[in-house]
Amino acid sequence: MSVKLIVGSEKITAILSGEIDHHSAKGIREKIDSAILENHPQELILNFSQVSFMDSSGIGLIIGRFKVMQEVDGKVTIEGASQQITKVMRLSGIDRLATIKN
Amino acid sequence: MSVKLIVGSEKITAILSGEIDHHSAKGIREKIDSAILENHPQELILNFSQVSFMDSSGIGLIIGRFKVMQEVDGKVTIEGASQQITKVMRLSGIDRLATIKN
Amino acid sequence: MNILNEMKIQFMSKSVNEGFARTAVSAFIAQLDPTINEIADIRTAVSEAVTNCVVHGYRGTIGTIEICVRILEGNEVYIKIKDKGCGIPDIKQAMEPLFTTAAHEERAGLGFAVMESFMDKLIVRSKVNSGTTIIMRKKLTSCGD
Amino acid sequence: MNILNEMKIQFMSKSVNEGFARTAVSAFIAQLDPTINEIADIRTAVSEAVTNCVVHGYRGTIGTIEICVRILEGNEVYIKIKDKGCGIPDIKQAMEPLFTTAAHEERAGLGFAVMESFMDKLIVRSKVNSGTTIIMRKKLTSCGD
Ligand SMILES: Nc1ncnc2c1ncn2[C@@H]1O[C@H](COP(=O)(O)OP(=O)(O)O)[C@@H](O)[C@H]1O
Ligand SMILES: Nc1ncnc2c1ncn2[C@@H]1O[C@H](COP(=O)(O)OP(=O)(O)O)[C@@H](O)[C@H]1O
Repeated sequence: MSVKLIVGSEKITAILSGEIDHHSAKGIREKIDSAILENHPQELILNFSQVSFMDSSGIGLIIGRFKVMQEVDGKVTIEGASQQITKVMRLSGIDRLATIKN
Repeated sequence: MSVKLIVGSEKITAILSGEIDHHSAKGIREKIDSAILENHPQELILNFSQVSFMDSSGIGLIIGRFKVMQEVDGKVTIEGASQQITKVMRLSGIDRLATIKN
Repeated sequence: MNILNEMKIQFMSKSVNEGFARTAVSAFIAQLDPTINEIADIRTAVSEAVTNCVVHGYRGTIGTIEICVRILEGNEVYIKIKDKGCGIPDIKQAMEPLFTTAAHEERAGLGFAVMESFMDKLIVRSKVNSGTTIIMRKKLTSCGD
Repeated sequence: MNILNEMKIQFMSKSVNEGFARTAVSAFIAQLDPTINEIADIRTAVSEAVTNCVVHGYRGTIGTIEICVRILEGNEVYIKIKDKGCGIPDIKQAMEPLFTTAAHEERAGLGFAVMESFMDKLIVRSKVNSGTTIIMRKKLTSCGD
């Protein structure tokens, strides 16, 4: 699992790759949060196009980042989720918190 | 595991793919042998470029085909073996029975 | 129901083993030649159940997690995942979507919801201070050889 | 030697499980971040030992094969593979390269040679009518986290 962060003046794009589970979520969370708190972006884009697996720990991760972004008055956008990941997301009603793009 | 056979007038090329172990060797053996006995080629080319794994069952498979080719006065050529497979082959002294190309 | 093939694994409840567990189960089930979606469903359900043993069952300690996988006649997969951890006091409540006792750790409360929706059958047995056993079944549409 | 992580698997001695066994072992060892060559060496050695249980140990019958894998301090992997099959009457002879009791089935007699050359250490224990246990160790150059 790895996260690559692209930090712009108004948005941060987090390119996630590998498998997102309870084990890997912690490291991802820490990296993204420190970038948010440093840059106060208006938008956090979570790019899942290189994620091969995600379970409900990933939903916790997205909801958690949604809350952090709320604190800095920003929004969350999700892009590039595979069919397996979309299926997990659909169960969670996360589309009410974040914009989901293909 | 699968075998694709290209049957020419004088040679047969067997394009192996997937994992070669004791479990998969039987099916490969049967396919190749029936093509040899039907066509009596002068050369059998075993192409390993799409083989992701091989253990010593694969050595047994090559030696066995060498013996069948001897019966029809033909030879065996090995091509496209990865580093892992080459390492297994090197242990076996199989280079005295077959021509090994890269 | 006839058991055509069976494997069991036991491992320490370390989070690094969550990935091992789902890969081991899917490697065993590969013999049924499942579709990509079927394998993804099973991997995800197994990951949820194993994570629950690590996060909840053995919270703060290291215990042993056991998995048993059976290939049953009729292209059906049986998976049992068991811990000897703290147990669940109210199973009905625990299974409600979004219910979690670990919200502060960013648990979403969706583990059981994923297991239920991705598998055909889910049975949860638990006893406080004794442990939790999850049994899941799924019939595959694919044909093994 | 301190055990940092451990898993055990048991499965039926069906040839279809040979692939499962090597994938399960390599999935567990992945946590050490091994090189591609190290993983390939271990996969191959495990495949040899498991195949021997299927082909020789339980010849013509179905028994249980047990594997135990440990991650030891100092980036070392310990692998034990055990059957309760027919056993080996003469271990020294069995370990000689090219020796096989199943040449007619295209066995090359190189299983032990592969295990010895691909792993750092190989111990073979066997008793006729009681079974065979293989213990292998390999120190990885890579650094896990
Ligand atoms: N193996 C277990 N041992 C103890 N408690 C468990 C176990 N599995 C689940 N639970 C309880 O059930 C609740 C709901 O589980 P779940 O739906 O998987 O959501 P989550 O894991 O996100 O909390 C957990 O928060 C926990 O209290
Ligand atoms: N688990 C086992 N149980 C019984 N006999 C075994 C076992 N493993 C190896 N042997 C014996 O040792 C011989 C040599 O084994 P090996 O070097 O792996 O070559 P091969 O498997 O190709 O025969 C086998 O032919 C068999 O007689």
